[in-house]
Amino acid sequence: MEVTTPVRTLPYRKLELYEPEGDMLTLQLGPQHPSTHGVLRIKLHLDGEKIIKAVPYPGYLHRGVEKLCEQLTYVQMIPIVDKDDYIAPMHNEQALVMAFEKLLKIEVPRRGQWLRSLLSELQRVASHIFWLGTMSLDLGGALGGGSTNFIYCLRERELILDLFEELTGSRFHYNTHCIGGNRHDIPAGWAAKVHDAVNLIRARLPEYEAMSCNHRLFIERMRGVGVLTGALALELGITGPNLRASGVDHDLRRDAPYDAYREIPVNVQTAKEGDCLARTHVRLAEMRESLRLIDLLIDGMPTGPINSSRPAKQANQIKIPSGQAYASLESPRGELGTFVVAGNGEANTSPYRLKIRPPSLHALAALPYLLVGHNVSDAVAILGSLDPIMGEVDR
Amino acid sequence: MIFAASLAAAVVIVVLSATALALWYERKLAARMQTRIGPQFVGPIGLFQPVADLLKLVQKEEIVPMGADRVLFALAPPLTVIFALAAAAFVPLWPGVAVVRSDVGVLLVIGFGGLAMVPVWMAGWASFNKYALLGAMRAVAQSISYGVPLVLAAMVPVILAGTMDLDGITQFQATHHWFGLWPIIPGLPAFILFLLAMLAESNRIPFDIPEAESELVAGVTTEYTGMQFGFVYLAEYVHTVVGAAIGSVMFLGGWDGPFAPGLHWLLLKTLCLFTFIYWIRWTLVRLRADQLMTLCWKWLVPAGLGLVFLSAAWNQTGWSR
Amino acid sequence: MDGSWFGFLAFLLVSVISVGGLIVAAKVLGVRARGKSLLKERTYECGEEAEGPAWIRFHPRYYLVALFFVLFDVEAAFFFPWAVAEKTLGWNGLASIALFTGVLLLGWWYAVKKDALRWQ
Amino acid sequence: MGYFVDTLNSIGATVRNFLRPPVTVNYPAVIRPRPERYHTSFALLHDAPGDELCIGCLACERICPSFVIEIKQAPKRESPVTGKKRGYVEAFTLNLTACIGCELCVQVCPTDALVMLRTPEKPAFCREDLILDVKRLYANEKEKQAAWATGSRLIEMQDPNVGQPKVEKKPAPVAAAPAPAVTPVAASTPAAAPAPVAAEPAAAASEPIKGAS
Repeated sequence: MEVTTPVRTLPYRKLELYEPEGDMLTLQLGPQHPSTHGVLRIKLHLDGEKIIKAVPYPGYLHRGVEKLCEQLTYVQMIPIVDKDDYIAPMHNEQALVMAFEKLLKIEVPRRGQWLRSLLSELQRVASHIFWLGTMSLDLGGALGGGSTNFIYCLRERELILDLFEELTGSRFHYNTHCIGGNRHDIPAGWAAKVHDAVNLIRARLPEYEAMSCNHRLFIERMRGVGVLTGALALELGITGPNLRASGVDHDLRRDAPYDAYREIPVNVQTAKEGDCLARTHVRLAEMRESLRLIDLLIDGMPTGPINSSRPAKQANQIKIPSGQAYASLESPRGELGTFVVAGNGEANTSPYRLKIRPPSLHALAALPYLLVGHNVSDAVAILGSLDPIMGEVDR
Repeated sequence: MIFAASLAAAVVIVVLSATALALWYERKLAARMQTRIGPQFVGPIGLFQPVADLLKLVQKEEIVPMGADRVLFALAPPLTVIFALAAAAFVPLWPGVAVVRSDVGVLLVIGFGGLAMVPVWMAGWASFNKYALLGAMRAVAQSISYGVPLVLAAMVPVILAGTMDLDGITQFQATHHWFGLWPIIPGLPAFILFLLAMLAESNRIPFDIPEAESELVAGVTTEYTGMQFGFVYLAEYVHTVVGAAIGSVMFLGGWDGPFAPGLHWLLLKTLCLFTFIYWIRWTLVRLRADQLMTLCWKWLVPAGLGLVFLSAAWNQTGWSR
Repeated sequence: MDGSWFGFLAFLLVSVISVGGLIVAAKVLGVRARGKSLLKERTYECGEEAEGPAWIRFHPRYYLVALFFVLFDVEAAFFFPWAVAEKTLGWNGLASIALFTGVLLLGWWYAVKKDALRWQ
Repeated sequence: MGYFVDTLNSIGATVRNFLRPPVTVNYPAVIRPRPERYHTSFALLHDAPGDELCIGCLACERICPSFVIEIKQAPKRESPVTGKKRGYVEAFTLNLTACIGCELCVQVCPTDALVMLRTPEKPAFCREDLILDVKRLYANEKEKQAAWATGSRLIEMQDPNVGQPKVEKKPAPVAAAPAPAVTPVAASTPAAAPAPVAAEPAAAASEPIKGAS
């Protein structure tokens, strides 16, 4: 790598060469920054500490998953997309599989549907609790109260990952959804463990709230910061808790029900203010709602098969002739959709084009609107409260 | 003379080793708060972890970023340690004994505490780094702002005891009451104010915005490597330890205590204050820069002035004798 | 110079020696790269090329805070002699210092109302 | 004032956690018990009479999403045990550096030859250590403990025709769990045999989960 002119020769030492914008500071927040949640670069134009312009530059984590999926067969794709939203891999798999099922007109058996919803809700709790931890970390620092709350939250997230590990054998690359249902059935004694974990998390939630959003310091940092209006959120295509915190009552689990949500009604949590505090409250309320749903789902789990089609024995087993479909679900970050154009060449074993609609990308689009006028500390809080996952943004 | 010199040497060595121990202690404390174990492999229960850290830091390469002001850059970190240490010279260790007994001890302690801000600004400016500069600007603003409530809080014991000699203040407390306990109205609030201002002066959460690592990467220490970084880090801990000692001298009676007054009481009180400060540190989130300034100028400064007048009025009433 | 200030000199000397010892140790024990690397010496800007210099002009509002500090520090300098002698000065001294503080607080109140002390 | 009350609340939360036992598992010294479906590395198995199970059908190579498996087929020859002609592998290379642990290769294996291991992973000192050739795969069979999943078990668990009478097709594969020989953590890992309920999805499905309506 070539290094450009040494900084010493820049003309800033001569007073008459100062530019009129000399007291403006251009600060790169990221990609190598402790609180950009991955590798996001935000170019901030600062006047003192006040942000007068902010431009986010995603793309540092681009791995070409969509293009890669055009080369892979339908069976192979499912474990690959796990890495998109690396905080909630379950939803990635499910969104992909749902699009394929829509094209193939496969109906998932009832037990499979309930299992999917159960996994989805568990993952939602894990994701939100992880978010609470990182939010505290952003506000409180790695050497402070933030990290204490972070470790408490991660400790409880581990419980859910342990459950997933017991069900699927791995903590991250679950690969538990397949076209037509699930790959892994519930092992013996798992339901009781789910109940234990849910009860423990429910009992400990007040502690995290005392450490974070019930504390006046935390509230002062969050209230009135980064106000996202409902109109702007709708215009930018923001979904999920970010949208619901802005007063728009929209949740795919209720408005376009899929899986077990057709049978179990979901209480959608909303807030009006649209600031960082409202987003926090919505997420915490959603966590409580998810814990309630998990109890319902595990108690009412129907019997029967978990899969409606033949399990994969070869790579090119599933062939989708042609056609296109879009399927979406409510991931912890919003509407996670997959648009698939099937029919690639003769074999029909891989799609012609696959597009994943990541909710985080749309949330990032709000940054230039939200950051202006706040200072650098608020930038971190706003970015954290939007809960973007860079793996999903850049894919 | 020989006694004074050896006492001085002993105090420096004790403060530095106490700081090293405090590093271990804080890590263990934080680990238990977070239901972890903490350092455990270096020495018995990880006791030699600070030594290992020091050895690691000493071995690192020292990098000076291009464009930096080399002289200031190299000078700043050692100066932070020396200034932070200097305040320890005025702490009365046991009745009548300190490295320096000065009639204006309170003023000198506060002065040296405030002086520690200068090398921080030097470091931030010399690094030629935007994060370091922003951190240094915040540090200076915070330090000079919180200097005012610190002075006002320190004035309360001065008024109550009628002397600026730290040992005189302690002796007054030994013969009357500890100021943290009685008179409770100017005493305890002044103690809390002093603690808050001291937290801010030594950059501890919730006032650690100068090196808010989630915002400004590492603040003024962004460009520092190896032992240079170690010095800034060390200085913060020295500052906290010495600050806790001075707080216990001015408000909690220093070496005074039941049974046998002496150095052990001072150490015990310092340890308690230190634990409290670090418990706060590992519990709270940090404030924002503007909230910090608002808190200082709008609330703490008037409160400090009020406390000063309350203590003066207390002196004039009959209960003070 | 009396004995106690000799103690302070010794104190400073010992602290300079211990800090200097660490510096020397770092110079002796520290690793050094063989060649000079421009990449390594680049200022940290989150992995991106820095845009514009870090040494900028400051907005005048920063000086407001500094000025206020000077104001209140001078006030503190006046306070301390009074504080030491407070017991003997009595109510009279208290009244005069209150008058002084009252004038100061008037200015403080004006500044707060004008939002001059808001950090941006 | 509210700040002080809230801070006291927070301190209450930290004190409560201070009094809880640490959750840290001191990793190299203590290894937490892994669930039976846990899987990391790979092994190739022999059947009961001692013949290699892998027939070199290339199914796993074809399905691997990250293309970490490379197989070189050997010419068909007669099995020393049964005397029938069947395929063998000459080289079987598995590159663990890129493996994502999706378990698809195990699922598609028609002879249940390829299994994953339940023995907790050990980091390697060089990349060569992470490339498993056929010799190391067969060595893993003897040294390590196999995971629960085999091809037929995974297929059976996903079978859409649960509850219908099934035709017994072939004899059950060899128990995929030789005794752990050198694992130092035997104390913390439960017995190798998988729990019967979990292994039989039909059973799991027909007897309702606790508390089912």
